Amino acid sequence: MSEKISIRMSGLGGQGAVTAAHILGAAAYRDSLQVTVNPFFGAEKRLAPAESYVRISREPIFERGEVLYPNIIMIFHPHVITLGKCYTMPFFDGLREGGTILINSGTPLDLTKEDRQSLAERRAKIYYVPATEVAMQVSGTELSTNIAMLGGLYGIRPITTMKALEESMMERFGGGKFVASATTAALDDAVKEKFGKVSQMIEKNMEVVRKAGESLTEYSLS
Amino acid sequence: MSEKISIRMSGLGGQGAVTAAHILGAAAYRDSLQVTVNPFFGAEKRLAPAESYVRISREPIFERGEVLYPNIIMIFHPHVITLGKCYTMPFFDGLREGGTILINSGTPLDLTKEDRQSLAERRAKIYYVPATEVAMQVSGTELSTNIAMLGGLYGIRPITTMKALEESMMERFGGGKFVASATTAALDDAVKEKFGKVSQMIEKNMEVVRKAGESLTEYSLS
Amino acid sequence: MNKPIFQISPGFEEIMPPEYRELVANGPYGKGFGVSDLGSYKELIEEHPLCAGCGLALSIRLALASLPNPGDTVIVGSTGCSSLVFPQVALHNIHSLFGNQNAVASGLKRALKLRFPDKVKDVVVIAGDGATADIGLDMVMQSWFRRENITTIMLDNEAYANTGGQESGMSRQGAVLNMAPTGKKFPKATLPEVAQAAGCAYVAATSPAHPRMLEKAVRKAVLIAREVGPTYIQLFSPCPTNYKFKPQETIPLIKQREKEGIFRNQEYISDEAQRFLDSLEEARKK
Amino acid sequence: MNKPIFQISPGFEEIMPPEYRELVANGPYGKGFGVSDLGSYKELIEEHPLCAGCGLALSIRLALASLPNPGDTVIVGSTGCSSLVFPQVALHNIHSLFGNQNAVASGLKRALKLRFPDKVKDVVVIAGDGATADIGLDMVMQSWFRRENITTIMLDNEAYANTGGQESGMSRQGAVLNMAPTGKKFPKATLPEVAQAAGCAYVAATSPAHPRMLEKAVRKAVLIAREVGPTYIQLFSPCPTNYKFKPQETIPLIKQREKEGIFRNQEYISDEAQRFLDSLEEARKK
Amino acid sequence: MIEQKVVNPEFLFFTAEKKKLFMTGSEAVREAIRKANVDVAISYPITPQSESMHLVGDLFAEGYVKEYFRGENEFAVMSSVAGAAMAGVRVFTATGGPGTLRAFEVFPTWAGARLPIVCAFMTRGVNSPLTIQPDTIEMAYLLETGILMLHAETAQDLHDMILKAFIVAEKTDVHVPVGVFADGFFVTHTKEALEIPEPDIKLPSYDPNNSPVPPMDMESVPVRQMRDPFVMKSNFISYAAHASWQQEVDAARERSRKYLEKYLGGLLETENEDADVLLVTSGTAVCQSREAMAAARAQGLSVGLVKLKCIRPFPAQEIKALAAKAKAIIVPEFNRVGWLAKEIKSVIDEPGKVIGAPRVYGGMTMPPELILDEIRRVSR
Amino acid sequence: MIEQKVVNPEFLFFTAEKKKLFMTGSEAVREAIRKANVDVAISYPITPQSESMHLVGDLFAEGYVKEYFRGENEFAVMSSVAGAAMAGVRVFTATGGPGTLRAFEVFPTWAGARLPIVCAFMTRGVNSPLTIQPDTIEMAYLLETGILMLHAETAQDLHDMILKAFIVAEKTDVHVPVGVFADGFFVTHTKEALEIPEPDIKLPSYDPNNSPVPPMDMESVPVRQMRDPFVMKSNFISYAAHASWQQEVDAARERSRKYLEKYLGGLLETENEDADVLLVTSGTAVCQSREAMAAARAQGLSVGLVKLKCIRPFPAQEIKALAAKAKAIIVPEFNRVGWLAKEIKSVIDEPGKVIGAPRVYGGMTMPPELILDEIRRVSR
Amino acid sequence: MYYAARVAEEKCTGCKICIISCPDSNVIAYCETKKVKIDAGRCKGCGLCVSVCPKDALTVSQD
Amino acid sequence: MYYAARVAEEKCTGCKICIISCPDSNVIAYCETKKVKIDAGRCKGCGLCVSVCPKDALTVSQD
Ligand SMILES: Cc1ncc(C[n+]2csc(CCOP(=O)(O)OP(=O)(O)O)c2C)c(N)n1
Ligand SMILES: Cc1ncc(C[n+]2csc(CCOP(=O)(O)OP(=O)(O)O)c2C)c(N)n1
Ligand code: SF4
Ligand code: SF4
Ligand code: SF4
Ligand code: SF4
Ligand code: SF4
Ligand code: SF4
Ligand SMILES: [Mg+2]
Ligand SMILES: [Mg+2]
Repeated sequence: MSEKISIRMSGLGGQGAVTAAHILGAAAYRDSLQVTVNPFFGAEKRLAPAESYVRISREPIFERGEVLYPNIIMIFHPHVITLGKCYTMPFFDGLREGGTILINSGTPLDLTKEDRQSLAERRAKIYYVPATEVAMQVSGTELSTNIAMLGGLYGIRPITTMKALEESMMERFGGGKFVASATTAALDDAVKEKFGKVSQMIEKNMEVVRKAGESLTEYSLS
Repeated sequence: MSEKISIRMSGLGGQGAVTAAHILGAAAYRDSLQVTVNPFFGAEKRLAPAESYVRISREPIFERGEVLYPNIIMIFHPHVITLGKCYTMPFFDGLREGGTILINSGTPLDLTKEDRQSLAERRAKIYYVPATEVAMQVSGTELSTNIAMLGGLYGIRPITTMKALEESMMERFGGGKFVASATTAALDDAVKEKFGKVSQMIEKNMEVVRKAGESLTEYSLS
Repeated sequence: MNKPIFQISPGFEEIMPPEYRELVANGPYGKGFGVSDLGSYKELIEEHPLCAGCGLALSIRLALASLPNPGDTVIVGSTGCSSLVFPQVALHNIHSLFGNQNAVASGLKRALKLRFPDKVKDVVVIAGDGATADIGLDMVMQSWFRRENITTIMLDNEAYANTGGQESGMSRQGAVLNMAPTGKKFPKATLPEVAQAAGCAYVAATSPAHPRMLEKAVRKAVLIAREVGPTYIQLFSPCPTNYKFKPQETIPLIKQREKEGIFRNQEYISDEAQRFLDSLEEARKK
Repeated sequence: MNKPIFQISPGFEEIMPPEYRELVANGPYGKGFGVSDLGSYKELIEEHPLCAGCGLALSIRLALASLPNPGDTVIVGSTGCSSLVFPQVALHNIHSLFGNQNAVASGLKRALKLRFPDKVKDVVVIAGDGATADIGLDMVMQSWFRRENITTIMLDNEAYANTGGQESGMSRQGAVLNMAPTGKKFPKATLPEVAQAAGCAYVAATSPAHPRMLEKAVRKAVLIAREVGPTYIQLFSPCPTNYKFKPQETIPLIKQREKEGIFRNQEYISDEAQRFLDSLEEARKK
Repeated sequence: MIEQKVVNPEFLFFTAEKKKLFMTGSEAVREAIRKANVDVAISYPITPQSESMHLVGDLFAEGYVKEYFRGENEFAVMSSVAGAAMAGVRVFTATGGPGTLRAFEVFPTWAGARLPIVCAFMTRGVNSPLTIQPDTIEMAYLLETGILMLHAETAQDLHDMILKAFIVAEKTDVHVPVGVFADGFFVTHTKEALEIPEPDIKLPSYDPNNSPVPPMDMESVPVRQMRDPFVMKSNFISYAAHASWQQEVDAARERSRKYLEKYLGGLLETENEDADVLLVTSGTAVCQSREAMAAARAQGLSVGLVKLKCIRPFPAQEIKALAAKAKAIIVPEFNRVGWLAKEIKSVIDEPGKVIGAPRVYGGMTMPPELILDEIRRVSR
Repeated sequence: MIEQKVVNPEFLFFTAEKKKLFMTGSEAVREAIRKANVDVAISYPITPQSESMHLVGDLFAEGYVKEYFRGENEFAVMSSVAGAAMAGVRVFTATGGPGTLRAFEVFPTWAGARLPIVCAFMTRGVNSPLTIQPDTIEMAYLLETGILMLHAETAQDLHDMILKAFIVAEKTDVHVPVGVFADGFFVTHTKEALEIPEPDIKLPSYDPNNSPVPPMDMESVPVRQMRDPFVMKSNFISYAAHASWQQEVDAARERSRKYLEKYLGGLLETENEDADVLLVTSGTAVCQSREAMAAARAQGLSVGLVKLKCIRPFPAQEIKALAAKAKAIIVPEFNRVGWLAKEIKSVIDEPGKVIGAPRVYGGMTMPPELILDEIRRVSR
Repeated sequence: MYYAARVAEEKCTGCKICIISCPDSNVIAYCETKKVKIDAGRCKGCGLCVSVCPKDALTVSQD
Repeated sequence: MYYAARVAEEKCTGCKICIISCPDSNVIAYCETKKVKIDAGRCKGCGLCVSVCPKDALTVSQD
């Protein structure tokens, strides 16, 4: 990787944006990259806005807090944009020149003309991935939506090795020791319930990653 | 009066040093003098130290708080010195050149040699007045000890007119509106109980003042 | 609905949000609605951000639907899950600090009495178990000791839910929660008994599993608080998120607890309060 | 008296104040003294600055004389008249802030248990009615809810006495006091009932007019607190200074209140606590 | 209620005939509240404030105050006072020292909720060790809570400032709480001469309709209205709203300057301001400084005095200008930490001029002689 | 209890082999406490502190901490912690924002009672309006409470400072409480790389016999001993004792400098200290400043950084010396009031050099770009 | 894509129990047909109503 | 000059009630004579003991 990647993940409480950020960050850390992960939330409630920020680089990273000028924006739920359920507004403003947007949706959203125009000016790339659908299809639960979103991301740009990603998931779902908020812990339990064994779950998750990577559509701004 | 008089009254809770200061201050105020009165106490308990400070002058007075350099020290109870029940120590240190000390006692106290020497150097005058005895004899209650102490003071130096003093007492014991601490209020009630009418009480008190003035003994330091 | 506060100034109808217009046209103020009317009028809550399926949200919805006079009711809340609902509630309501709800309500009620001597202004406190039985207990009890004319409703989800599921004084003994890693060491606080000992004129414990019982309790509590003295209602509804059960299990779970005798619907009413209710009933009959 | 803490280092006997030497020679530590032994040993209090004749001072004196194990008892006090006594008491004792006594005691007791697992260290809270029933009520009750092994003694003089006689929650209804210029508007708080509802294993209300009853209550309370759970004692003794009666009327006044039924000596003991006392009695007999 | 004539504030402050009285600071509080047309007063005892609030209770009994009760602790009292203020009435309370600290969390919420509460703080030292004596340390803690802070030198100031505080606090473009500080004992318990208007007049009553935030009474729009709702929205708006709300409260405080100028006659007052040495202080440290200044001038030393009447908003510009001319600035304080010296140092160009002494704490008075020593030292 | 090897503090801090970990600030607190040999920890939930104290609870369940419970509110928790400390054990707790304010009255008593409590403050904004986001305003309030104050930039700092805090706090000649401050979310919830010693070693246990004030356990002389007795004597002695006690606590704080120097490697840390423009700040404003400094230097601007690790005692002399050489001093802060800028202005010779900006509050991060703007502005 | 409750009209007796058991306001409405109707846009699919319907007239499903 | 309680020895039966009713410690002592003795230096003359003595053996007076 040549320069710092700053990622903003915006979702709703319960969708696992915070977990996705942790998995991605830990994977990068395993690949010996410099990394910080910041979750950010107000009321920790299902469907309330939840954002998470990941910064990855080969150089030391000091900065923390919200990523105001992301290279990559991941949108876990259309409501983030359509209902303004996010911490950053106007939503696309900070996206860097040549940045990437990844949206969980099967079909393109109706972006405003202004948004489309300004994104085009910045030579932004927009991708859609039906993450919830993929999660349902492959692992049988929409709770893997966040993993599918990571799959979409890796489909666009493999931020870490697959091995690191898999190990990071293992660490996250394997031990009992991971520190998560109560809401997250409750969802973790629900996820684990779905699968008999952790290994089985990781396997499914890696399949979700692959499948999601294959289900990307690029959306033309012009 | 040519210059500022600063008086420190030291007594024990329940002896009325605070009340005496208020009466004296109000009398001076009636005589159109400048005056401030500061009571000072810690735990407001019977027999706990209680001090009160009166500053009287023809010129404006700004200063407040304890009188550190008094012209006059009034000691309402020997324990003030003998048991150190006071706010100022070493007790006589601040007395001004040529200052006056008035002690409630029938017989001279056993002052330390150092005290006697340093007081002599400052040309201090020491007076004794058996204030509690006078109070008992004249008004039949030791609760008038504070009035007797004022009597002793006026015997040494008539700080205000007698008329102002009498009116001030009238105001203090007459209305029901005087603001006093609970302990003081309780004692007030006890005092009032003693006398049928306020006027009778004031009359007795004025007699206490006169009698005390006559019962002074000067104590020679040499 | 004659109070000008509920009317939209002429000419402004268009620009008001549709929910607001609906509220004005079809809200519950001054209508004497109750729980049975739910589903047929525009309610006081306009969407809320609590977890989907939260029984505490249901408790609030039912409690608000049970208010005898929403048009003149001011709510005092406290920090906690419930405080996320109140910005969405079409009543004047206060959030001050975590736990000081009954002190705020005491000042509020007394001041409202001064300003509106001829009107009834109900002051209803709605707060979590942590706010009521832990951090705010002194102020809650003193408002009872002082016989303030306010109703206190505790939303008992058996945890500090909004901060991520810590043990509260209302958690059951043995419950393993955050900050109680080896299980809670002491029993659930007996607030209804304490309330009674502290001078409440009316005390009830019930749950959203019994909407009509809940409604009766709230109505009685608010009416009695107006004239007789402080009243207390405890609404039981464990937090699914933090106790990790499915929201749809909430009501079966409450009923199961009832069967096991772990939770008891209770009601206490002082003689004076009963006489007062009887007199209202008399008056109504005439 | 073998604990080195009670011995004067050899050679220093001369320079220690006589009161201290007397205490070492003739104090109550480890002697099993009680109220009946007063007058025949050097007491724990060395003069106190409370008002002459104050019944609260008598309550403290009797309570200290009733401690089953003064040599290993730590007192936690609070701001108020009583706090003026404690600097004069020959026990380790803490003054922290007004009203936080039971919270301080909770931390203290748990830490002492850690440090001295094989020793009994009694922690006894002694504080005013304002400290206990008003400003500190939350912390008092939570220590009960949490079942802390501490004894709480309230000195009920029916007022904030140390600040000059203001109405407290324990003042009687109608009492005209500072800050209650038109008379207190609500009844005396019913702390014994509240204590029982809050989980105390032993609750007693009595007064210094019954020194032996007081002694029994304190002994039971301290012993039960060691093993069973929190205990509460309320000692009634109105403040003569602020209620403006003569100190020597204190005891007749208390007895009169008893006759009128205004004050009631009460005792409540949980079954578990009773069984524990019985077992102690058994053991003693053997 | 007692019959009193409602007069306009300016008349009460400046025009009404005054009577001379000899009374304590606590009594001066009573006389202020007697004329302040207060609706609700809530009390909790603490030395040296108790007497003031006893006297306010007497006013309630006499019918000058409409509602009054004793709360259960200071945190609760300050919360109840907030509840009453939100209901749209004029409220008063007082506390000091440990009471101030016990209630601490509430003060920033008063400011944030734009409540025009007037609270008298009778300053006292704080634990540990326990003390009940004068000390202004609590002011250091309150500096950034968002309340306006006036500091009385005398009982006269205390009386006047309380009355004026209501009027400033309630201006629509201000509408924030005001703390009136008076040094315990030195002001509360000292008996001195005052000149105050007769008690048969009073301020106009508080009009909640002039409030920039509507009262919580279900009488005003919008119906869906919460005091303190921002974070609840959990999005960017909440941050922006929070930040801008803080700015608005700041701005409201700044807007109070013009009213403070008008009613107090300036945020500070000077005497011999062109002197070489300036004594700059507030509260009863001013009284002591006056004595020291008189003595020093009698000895031919060039000494002036700057009395700060208002600590928040801070008269930074005024002080900066005065400091520029002086050779040395002595800041006597009744506390250990020297918060006022720090304030002053941080707003002037040459903080090296500031002498943060004498500092007296622990309960004793500040002998003018100590100030004189400093004057002599710097005048050498 | 879990078996761990007791090592001497210097070994643990400087010599012990370190392992790399990727974790949050909250987890870093757990790892510090795991090795801190804590006897009693008491908790009360508040965002963003809760997770730390959950984790400390887990340590209790695992046997690393001997006693742990949830208190009823922060005032009570801080009181219980004081009670435990007086009994002669090592205690830990944490809070933040409103929790800090709720407990406010207790902090000066910790200092006054010479209790070596270590408390982590996870800073957050305070009401009204309610916010749960990062803001360092509570530090402004705590400056004069008498506790030592360390401010962590990163999770690494937080971990290290907590462990070192115990050792400094417990020195006989110091023996005062230490607050370790970390910016909520920015440190507590951020996951980053740390290097920390293995968990099989721990600090020596607290020895109450080294305390300058004996524990309350009826095991040490004198028998007649009260914590906090002074005012009770009600006489001159009480004043003198009170004043001199305050001086002694002050002095104890000053005496901590030598230990802080030793363990923290200085109260502050500099980078390019001879630059024209110095960024002087603490906490996560330092991280943001590092980014800004890097960007500015890349653009050829002369910028240095002063990271303040310790706010109390304040490194006044060090800052004064550094400031003398700089042309401008930029103080970025995460609060509205700018308490750090004020501190700095009050100790340097030319406060006019200080730029109290950017200030961010309301919950958002401080974009390094804003700091860069200030650098550019002053470098012009 | 999102879950919501649906009514099997034929089973519903209009007893309103579901209405008063839904944690969200104005989701289930009572119709003139004496049956209930669910606003799928507001329904959060939590299933509380399902757990109380005495007639098993409710289910939660994805649209 | 100061008030203190005094015992009329002939009346005193040594019942100790006064001892346990005195608010001050070590003022009233129990003697070998099975009567009580008052330390006038410590006695505050409050009269509490007087109010409880069943034998009217106590009085408060000035020395
Ligand atoms: C003084 C203070 N301490 C702690 C908090 C953090 N806090 C906010 S809500 C909450 C829990 C509320 O619990 P509860 O009252 O039971 O309501 P719930 O969230 O369970 O509905 C806590 C601990 C705070 N806001 N203020
Ligand atoms: C936070 C705080 N508020 C108020 C006070 C003032 N204060 C000290 S003692 C006291 C009254 C104590 O009353 P109580 O507990 O009944 O004890 P008593 O003096 O009656 O024995 C008060 C109000 C204080 N010290 N701290
Ligand atoms: S956390 Fe629990 S109580 Fe709070 S909204 Fe979610 S489900 Fe309801
Ligand atoms: S004020 Fe009352 S309670 Fe306090 S010491 Fe005096 S008599 Fe006793
Ligand atoms: S509960 Fe079932 S039967 Fe009753 S109204 Fe609802 S859907 Fe119809
Ligand atoms: S699923 Fe939940 S939200 Fe939807 S109607 Fe049923 S109870 Fe209401
Ligand atoms: S009470 Fe009376 S009879 Fe009994 S011991 Fe005392 S003096 Fe003697
Ligand atoms: S008069 Fe009072 S102090 Fe003296 S012995 Fe009797 S009870 Fe004790
Ligand atoms: Mg709860
Ligand atoms: Mg009392």
